[in-house]
Formats: sequence, C-alpha cells, structure tokens
Amino acid sequence: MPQVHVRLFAGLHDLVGKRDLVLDLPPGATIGLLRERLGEEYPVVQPFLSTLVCAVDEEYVPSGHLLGDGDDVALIPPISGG
Amino acid sequence: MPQVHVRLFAGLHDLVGKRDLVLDLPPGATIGLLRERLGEEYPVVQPFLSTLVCAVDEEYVPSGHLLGDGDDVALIPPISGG
Amino acid sequence: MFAITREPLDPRSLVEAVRCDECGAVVLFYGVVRNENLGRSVRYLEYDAYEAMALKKLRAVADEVRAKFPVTDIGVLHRIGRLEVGETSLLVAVSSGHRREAFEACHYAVDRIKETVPIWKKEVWEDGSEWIEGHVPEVPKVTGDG
Amino acid sequence: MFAITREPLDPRSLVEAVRCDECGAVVLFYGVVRNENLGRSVRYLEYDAYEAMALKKLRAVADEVRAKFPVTDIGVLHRIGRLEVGETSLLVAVSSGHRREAFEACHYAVDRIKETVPIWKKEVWEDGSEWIEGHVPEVPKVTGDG
Repeated sequence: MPQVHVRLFAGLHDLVGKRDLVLDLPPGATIGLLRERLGEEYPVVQPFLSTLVCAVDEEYVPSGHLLGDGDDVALIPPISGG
Repeated sequence: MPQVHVRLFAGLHDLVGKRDLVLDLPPGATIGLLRERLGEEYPVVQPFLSTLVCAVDEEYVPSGHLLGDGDDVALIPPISGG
Repeated sequence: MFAITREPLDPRSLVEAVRCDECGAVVLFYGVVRNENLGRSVRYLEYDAYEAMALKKLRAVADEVRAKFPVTDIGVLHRIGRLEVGETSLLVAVSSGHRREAFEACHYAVDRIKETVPIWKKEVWEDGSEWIEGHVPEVPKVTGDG
Repeated sequence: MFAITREPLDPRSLVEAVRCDECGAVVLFYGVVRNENLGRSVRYLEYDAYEAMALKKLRAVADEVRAKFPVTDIGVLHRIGRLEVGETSLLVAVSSGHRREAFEACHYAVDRIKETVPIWKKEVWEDGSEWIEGHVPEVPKVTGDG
C-alpha cells in the first residue's frame, strides 16, 4: 500500500496549517486519486483542486501518473513568482 | 563676412591635429560650402566629407543650412557610441 | 549563478558572474515590489517557494534560453520571504555578444520563470491579504516514468 | 539621470534614480567592451564625444522613449575616455509598471543612442588602431531656422 509524502505551499499551507502530510493510498493509485482523497480528508482544499497541479520528485506530472511507495508529491497551486 | 567656429572629433581631430578651427566664409555660405572649403584647406579631411554630417548649435543640420557669423559648427563623422 | 534566497539580492555579483570578455551586452531585469496591484494598495509581499524544485526549474529555464538564443550566459536570483515595496524580488541577467539576443533572451527568461517556477506571492494590504493565483504550470501529457 | 563621464559607471545609483514605488520592473542594459571585433583582438577602446551635444541627444532619446512607451522613467550614462576589456561603456535603465514596456523601451533607447548621439570609439589592437565608423546620423531635410 503506497504511502506518499505530500508538500503544501502558499494558500494550501495556510489553510491546512501544515507544511507536510502523509497519505496512505491503495495500490495503483494515481495523482488523480490522490487529489480526490485530499479533497475528502481536507475539505478546505476542495475549492483549490481544479487549478492545482502536482509535482513528483520535483517534476510536474499529469493526473494519470502512478504513485509509488515513498513518493514525494508537491501540491502546486497557480504560481505567482517573479 | 561670417566667421564660424568648427569643432573636430575622433578621426578628424587626429588627422587635423586640432580640436577647433576658425573659418571665414563668404556671406550666404551654407554647410555645403563649408564642407567644400574644409576639403580645400585641409586635404586630409577630403575622404571623410562624403559621410560627414554637421551640427550647428548642437543640432544636426542639412547641407543647405545657412551659416551666420559666430556659428558653432561641429563636424560629425559616422558615430559609434554605445 | 542561480539562487532562491531570503537575503537581499546583489545585482553586481550576478552581472559579474554572467559577464565575459567576449560579451558586448548584458541585460539585467529587476522585478520590483509595487505599491499597488489591481487598484489595491500593497503594504508588503510574502513569497513562498518549493525551494529545491524552484531552483531546478530556474536552471531548466536557463537551459531553454541557451538552446533558443545565442547567449553566452544567464543567471537568476529570486528572493523569498517578506519583501517591502521597492525591494527586488527577481534578478535575471543575460550576457551575449550583441544586444538583440540579450534583450530577447532576458525577456523570454522572465516570462518562462513566471510560467514554470513554483513560487507564490501573498499580497498584504491594510485590511487583509491574498495569495495571488498566477499561472497554472503546464503539465506533460504523459509522465516520464508513468 | 543622464551623464557623459570619464569615471566608471555606477549601475546602482542609476537604477535607484529611475525606480519608483509604482514600478514593477526595471530593465538595465550594459554595453561592455569586448575583447574582439570583426575578428580582430581588441586591447582597449578610446571614446571621444561632443559632450554637450551628446548629453542633449541622450535627453532627446529619453523624450522619444517616454512619448512612445508607457514607461515611468529612463536614465542613461555613457562613459568616454579609455576603457579596458570588460568595462562598461553604456548603461541604460528603464522603469515601468510592467516588464514588456521596460524591455521594449530599453532596447529602443539603446538603438536610438547608437543612431543619434555624437560619440565615437577607437579600437586599439596590438598592431594599430581605428576610429570605428558606425551610423551616419539622420539630418533633417529642412533646417529649423534656415
């Protein structure tokens, strides 16, 4: 059962009140499933999911990306650097 | 009889060996005439005349510009600042 | 030279890092904290970043710029944490033989930084604050290892 | 801030002079002495200028830029005299609300400086030297007072 490390930034960090989470996911879980689970476990995150993208090991990945045990997943709301 | 002050820069300064000249010109003299006179009095300047433009009182002027007594004329070879 | 830092940015050392004896031009971009955005008066900004990934993405932008433009070098510094009005949040320096490439490459680099680098800014006003939602980064259609 | 000077140029004071609290972007251009031009190895450059007119023309370029682009401010420093490889001959700084105008206006300003400002450079090589002939300035068809 893959366990993933989830990083939170900016508004998500403020809303959830944590910089990091650990999520247990079923085998064969994708980024898409992780997003659903997040919305269920942290309803405050729900409104952000539509514009959120994810990065695994510091690279942006699509919703279909398969997650493995120990993966490092970052939740990336729309960026505004510069 | 208009007497004009002539400023020399860059290659012209090197060739003529002076930073300033005074030229006596006939009444009604234009920049075009001044250029001719310069070529006659300073033959080393001759090869530069075709690409030379002139400024009077710190503004570029055309060949037909009429010169008056005491005018300040700068000889401007092709520029290369920056 | 690439960095994500909480310290004030030093333009001189960045320009010195990208300059070389073959370079005729350096273009340096300063992103500066404005006192106003969309009609609201800004007191200060707070920047957050996924620092390791942001640094990696800055380097990726630089690689993209080097592949696309005949430039000699590029360097980027991005400050995070609290920044006051007038302070510099971003410096991008590009050196090249001639000026056209330096201008075009530097502009392109700033655009790509804003599109790809995981950094966020919160505007703090007299009466509230908000994390600014800018670009949704492009995600590859197919994952590298998926 | 506009100057023709024999002293090394100070980018920091120029940027500070053009920056303002409404500005989100500053673009700073450095013209730098290259070690090579058209295949010849350059030892150093010697710049000459018609100083009073050059200063006037720098201000005219700035007026042109302000009329053409929505920029906040522009400043230009040009160094003359002897400059070694790697030294900065020209600094052009443009500030504006947003980056696009700052990039475009700064690039335009550098182009116009090279087309209109009476400054000349001599390249000095190991085995000789030459005053570089660049642009023939455009002359008005009819003189103002002629």
